[in-house]
Amino acid sequence: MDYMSIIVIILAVLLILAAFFVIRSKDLVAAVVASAVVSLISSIYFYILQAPDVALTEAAIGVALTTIFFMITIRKTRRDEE
Amino acid sequence: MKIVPLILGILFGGAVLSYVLGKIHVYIKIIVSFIALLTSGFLFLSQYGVTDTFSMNIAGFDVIWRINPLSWLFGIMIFGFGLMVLIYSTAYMKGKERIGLFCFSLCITIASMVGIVVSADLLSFFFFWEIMTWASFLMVIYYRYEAQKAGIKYFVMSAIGAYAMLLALFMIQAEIGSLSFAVIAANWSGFSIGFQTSLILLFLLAFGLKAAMVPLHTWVPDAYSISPAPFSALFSGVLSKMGVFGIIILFYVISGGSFATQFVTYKGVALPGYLLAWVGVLTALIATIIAVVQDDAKKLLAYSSIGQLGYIVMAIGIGDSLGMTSGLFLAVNHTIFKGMLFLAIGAVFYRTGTKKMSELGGLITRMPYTFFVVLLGIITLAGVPPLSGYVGKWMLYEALIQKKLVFLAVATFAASTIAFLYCYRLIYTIFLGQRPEKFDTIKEVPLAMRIPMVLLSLLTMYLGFYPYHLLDVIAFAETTLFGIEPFILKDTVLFSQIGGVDTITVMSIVGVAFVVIFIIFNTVYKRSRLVGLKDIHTSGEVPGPEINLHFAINFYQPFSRGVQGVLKRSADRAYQSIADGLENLFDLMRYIYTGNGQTYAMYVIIFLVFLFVFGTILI
Amino acid sequence: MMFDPVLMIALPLLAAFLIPVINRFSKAIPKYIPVVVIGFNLYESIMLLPYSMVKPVIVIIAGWQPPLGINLTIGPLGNILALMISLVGFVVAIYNIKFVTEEPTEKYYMLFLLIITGATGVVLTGDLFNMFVFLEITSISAYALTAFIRDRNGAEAAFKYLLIGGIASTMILLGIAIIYTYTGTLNLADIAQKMQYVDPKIALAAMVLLIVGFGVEAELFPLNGWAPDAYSQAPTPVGAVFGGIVVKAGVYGLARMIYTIFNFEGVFYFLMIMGLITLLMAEMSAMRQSQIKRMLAFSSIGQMGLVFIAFGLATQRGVEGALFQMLNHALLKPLLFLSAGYLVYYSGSKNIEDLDGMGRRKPFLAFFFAFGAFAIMGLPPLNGFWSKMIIISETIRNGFVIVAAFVLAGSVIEAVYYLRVVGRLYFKKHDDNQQEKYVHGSAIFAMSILVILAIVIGLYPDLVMQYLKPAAEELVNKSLYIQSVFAIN
Amino acid sequence: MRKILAVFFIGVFGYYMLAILMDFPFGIDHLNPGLAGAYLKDTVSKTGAVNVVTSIIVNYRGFDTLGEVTVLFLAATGMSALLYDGKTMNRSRQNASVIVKAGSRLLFPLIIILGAYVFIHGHLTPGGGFQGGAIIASGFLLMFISYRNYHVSHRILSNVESTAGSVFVVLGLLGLLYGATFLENIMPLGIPNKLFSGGLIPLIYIAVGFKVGAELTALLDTMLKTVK
Amino acid sequence: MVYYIASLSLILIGLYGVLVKKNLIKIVLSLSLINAGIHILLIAIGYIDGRTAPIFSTPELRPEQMVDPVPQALVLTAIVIGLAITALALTIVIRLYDHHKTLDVSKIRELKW
Repeated sequence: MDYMSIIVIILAVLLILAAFFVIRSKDLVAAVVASAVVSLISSIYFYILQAPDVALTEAAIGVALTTIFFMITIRKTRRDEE
Repeated sequence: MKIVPLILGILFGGAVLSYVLGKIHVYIKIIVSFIALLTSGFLFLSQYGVTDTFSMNIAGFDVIWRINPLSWLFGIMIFGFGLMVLIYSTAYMKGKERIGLFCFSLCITIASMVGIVVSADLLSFFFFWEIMTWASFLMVIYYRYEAQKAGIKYFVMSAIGAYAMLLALFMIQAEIGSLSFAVIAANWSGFSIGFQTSLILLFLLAFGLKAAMVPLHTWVPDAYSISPAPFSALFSGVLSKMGVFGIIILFYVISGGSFATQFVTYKGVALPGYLLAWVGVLTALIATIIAVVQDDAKKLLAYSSIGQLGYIVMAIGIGDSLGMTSGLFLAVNHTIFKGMLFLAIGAVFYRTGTKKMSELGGLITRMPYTFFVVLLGIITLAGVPPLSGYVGKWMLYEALIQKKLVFLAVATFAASTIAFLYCYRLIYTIFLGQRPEKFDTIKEVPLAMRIPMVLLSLLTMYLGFYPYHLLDVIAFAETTLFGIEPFILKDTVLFSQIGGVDTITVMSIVGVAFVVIFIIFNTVYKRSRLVGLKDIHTSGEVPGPEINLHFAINFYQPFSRGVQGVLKRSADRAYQSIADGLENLFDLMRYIYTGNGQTYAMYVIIFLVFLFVFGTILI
Repeated sequence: MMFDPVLMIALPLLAAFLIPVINRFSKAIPKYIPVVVIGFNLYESIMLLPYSMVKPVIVIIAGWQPPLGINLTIGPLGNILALMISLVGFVVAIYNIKFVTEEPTEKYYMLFLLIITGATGVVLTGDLFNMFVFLEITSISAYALTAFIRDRNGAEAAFKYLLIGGIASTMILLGIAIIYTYTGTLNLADIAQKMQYVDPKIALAAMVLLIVGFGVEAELFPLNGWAPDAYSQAPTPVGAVFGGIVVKAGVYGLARMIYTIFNFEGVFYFLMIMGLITLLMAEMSAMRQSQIKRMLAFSSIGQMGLVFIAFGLATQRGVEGALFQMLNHALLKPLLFLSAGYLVYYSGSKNIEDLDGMGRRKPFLAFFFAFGAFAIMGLPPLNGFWSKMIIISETIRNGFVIVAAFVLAGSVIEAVYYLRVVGRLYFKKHDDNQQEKYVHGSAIFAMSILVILAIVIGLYPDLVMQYLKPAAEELVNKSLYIQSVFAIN
Repeated sequence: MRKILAVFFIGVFGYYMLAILMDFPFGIDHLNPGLAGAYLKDTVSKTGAVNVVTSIIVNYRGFDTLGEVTVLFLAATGMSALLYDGKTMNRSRQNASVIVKAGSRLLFPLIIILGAYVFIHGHLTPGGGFQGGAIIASGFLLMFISYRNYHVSHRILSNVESTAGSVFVVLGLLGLLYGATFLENIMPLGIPNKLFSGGLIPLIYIAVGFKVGAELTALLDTMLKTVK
Repeated sequence: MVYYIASLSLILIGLYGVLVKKNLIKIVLSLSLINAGIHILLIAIGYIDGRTAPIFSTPELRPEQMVDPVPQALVLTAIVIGLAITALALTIVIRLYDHHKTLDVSKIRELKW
């Protein structure tokens, strides 16, 4: 168990928790933020897995743009889950 | 150039050409159809006894066409009758709408029937069979608005029959790898009994539909009565014979006539044939009974057709030389007289605009030609001398008696007797009795309509007196195709094992007697008094305007009451309820499409898991 | 003269990219661009036929030999399907010219071009991931087109389609991941070659994922929930494109996976059973539909069921029949959709009940619809007859009499519901108080092309059968395909 | 009911997937039979790019990238078609605070330059057209958020989009023109690790960068501008 | 191994969300979760212990020291495709909300049977 794999495991736990939060949260904005966290963690994963290109893409697209899209959509519809 | 594709090409090409060119002028359409029919007809006529085989491979299927004596016989029927119908319709359809469609589907129907008879493999048989179905469907729906139900019923039932045939023919192909009649005939006896039985049943479903066997006859009255009169004639005259032709093909050509050795026999008749004969006679009985109570003249004729086809089917089922000969003879005969009757009733309809017999009456003086045609027609139908019906019936009874098929003979006799009732109804209610005032001014139909009727009447007389040419052709077909010992002919005498008849003698005596009695009735005993329509006894009832006491209403009332029980249980209604039930069942199925996208997504996952699990089990 | 086949994809893309610019200059030109570009595709795929029939045409892209780079593998099968797609695309493009008035039209033409490009790419490419990309192009433009009429139901249909399509695309991606993991390659032929060394358990997983993924576009039974909604809510020409093109791309993908990449015997039986269920369910569901386009959608699913049954036979002739049926369906379903589109337009309602008396008011349209209905029922001498014959004969020859019987029962149901509509068109009286609207010549022309082809193929089926034989061989005999791809090395 | 079904089937599915993944140990070398080895070995000498991922994306699998660009283009087209209302809407939001405004004013050029840097150096460093394009779009996003009436001409965006896309295809077609294959490199490879190397790769990536940037900006703009 | 489990969990959680959650935006979010899971899975498949990113930034690097570049290229493409699908899906969601005034998928079922 080196230093790296502990980080990886912690990240994995966070990732799964965030994913759960995406599903469970009643507040859509919180869910979207959680999904941004998922993207962020996967971006870190990509970096750890020696894929800087993908990490950069995921950071720019997954974390930033997709989240913004969701936010705009929520603004235009409704925030709470019925 | 092979002759058969040429004939078919002329026919189909002529049909299409007449449709296209007919847009220019209606006469061009008719002329083109005539030319096509005549040229191909003469080409066909010249092929008597010539076996000119044409084969090709299309989409991986072998297609074989040829003309053999049997197809020549049926082909001449088709051509001759088709020509009559075409002549008749030039006058009948004049000024009507959609003549283009009428002419087109008439020509296509004729062409496809020719295609059926020249086919020597089941695939092209099926091909032309389907073309015939849709072409005739176009005719059934000619009078659009009223015809929808009849049309759809006809089409769907035909489709079921056709698909049954399709199943059977590909079962054969899967078994022996070929669809050619010759190959099938050579291999038929190698099939297991169960396989043979299923094939026979499937084919009979298809052919029985067109040949109007009970209980597959339910489309017939509707379709016959709703289509235009010339086409009703064609329907009854030749289209129904295609079913008969198919049964002959099944029983004696593709099976190689091997039923007698394959199945149990009863009194020398193989089981399938015996059962078929019973179906035929039941058809005749039931249809005849129903025909008697009809008020619509065309429906009456339709039921009468069903009944007559029953005899033919029975004769083919018995199927030795006498049976076959009588079957084929009756078929030709039926074509002629049913054609006459339909054309004549069409003529009445043409002038009066009604098919209801209760609204007609006393037309004898207004339409004498038509009356005589109907008279000759019913005489032939009844099978009494001096016309050709007698010869066919005689051979049929001979065949039954010779085989000692007592019950069949009795039933046939009963059916023939009941047939007199509707014959009488037909002629009496239309042509005799009192004439409604509104028909006082009608005239005889135009020449073009009279010609075919008269020609057919002359033909039936000729065949009555001198059936030997036709019998020769039939005998030729039988010997070359089925290997059946031909029926014995000596000069002008027909011989069976139990007796013989000299047609000329019988016909002449009866004919002379008929003429003599006719003259006596018209001169010496002419004491009848014309009675007005209103001048009737009401037997104590007060005639109100709501009760139309025309004599033809409730014409055979006691009889109708007697057979009410039979009529109540209609096969048609049974089919209808089955169809409704099935439709409701099918309707349940679409509830699987719930409209919820998530449910669909769930299906996807369930399907995925299902595949995983079963795949893993199967590996 | 034959051009480089890659232009069949590059040119439509270029055209689609340029349409917004062109639209600035003239609003009229974009309508004709799809006609020209897809016309070029049609020409090109016809010109390719003599070459691809002899030996698959391998088009190298970016100068790299097959396993390394992406390449187009235009075998007989791909070529025929490309021909089919461009033909339908061409006809629909002509039809579009006057029919599409829904703004923003230039966007419509862009999406339309791209849906056809995507489908062409799917059938031409020789690379699994590239196939996925093109399938995504097809399906994303399909989603957008489904909702193109921005009404209530369009959005609903599009969302359902997108939901199922999205799941399908993830499944395909997962399948590709598994395949790449175990074979280390993405070229179809290379995968096919290396797949035999892969543990069957894993191959099965990949295959299942890919079947589900392509099955959604191919309208395999439980995966086809999107189809009726999308067909009925999309603009009519798009419905024709779904039936004629999108589905074909899905079926091609499915067949390619099952026949070329994997070798499981059992999957063919499975495909046949699923095909039969697809057919029966669809025909039963179509029976009492009240909307004409929805009914046509179910009929389309049913036809695909027939195709699956034929593919499930896994014999040369069975595959020929399947391809023939696909071709016929590609000709006839657009015909039905296009004529139904105008019928709906004139009657102002999507319901079958409101089509009463159209036979008299719009004889041409009603004729086209009736013609399509009769042809699809398989009446001779029209083209549907032969494919049905081949499939049924082959089914029975392989001993599946029951399957054939059910197929025929399905055909009877089909006849019933088509006749009901045709009956409505012709047999019902209707008061002619609506003002007459003109049927555009371009639409009539487009539909006439399909009618003429249907008759020609019906009268002379060997015209196409000669091309279908090598195409079927390409599927059935997979070593042929693999060798031809690597022969250029 | 739906939940139970879903959990059950997803569980079975997960079990199968896990069983498959367990067969494939994590992190071992499996390059030998595949393409990857070939790519790694030949990339620098044959394409001139040092970033193997970029060379795969733009060169070896350039066709995929063309498709990918098309997909994005499609999304932009589809969105604008679906959100089309026949009239342009203004974004109805308040302006951001002055600090944000000033900050974004300051950052905007930097972000644009960063994006340009990322896509121009795609063949040398991690990053490329998509990343660069996304970065540029986020720069615009910043401006959209801060300034209520910040206006990017749709005409310009779509012109950029169209031109860049066409340039991609035309660059591919140039290969055909020069007698090579579609998308084949027809330019000198240059010295690896220099900016002007990799033949067509930087050119294509620049086109892709412009296109993606314009498309994503257009996407954002359309979404922000629609009704409500 | 952790990566596999993490990515698989993402996929399964996403699938659960797609199948069970009634909110349209949640469904789209779940779809993007599935995608993220698959992306991690692909990259993890391409990873080889102790190797570096496939960029020859210095001439000393040898091909034998690098991870598999192909999955990275695929994931790049897949991310963009995922973005496109998400964007389009959200557009459709906005449209649906305009018309139906609800985000409940089970209430949006006018097209059925």
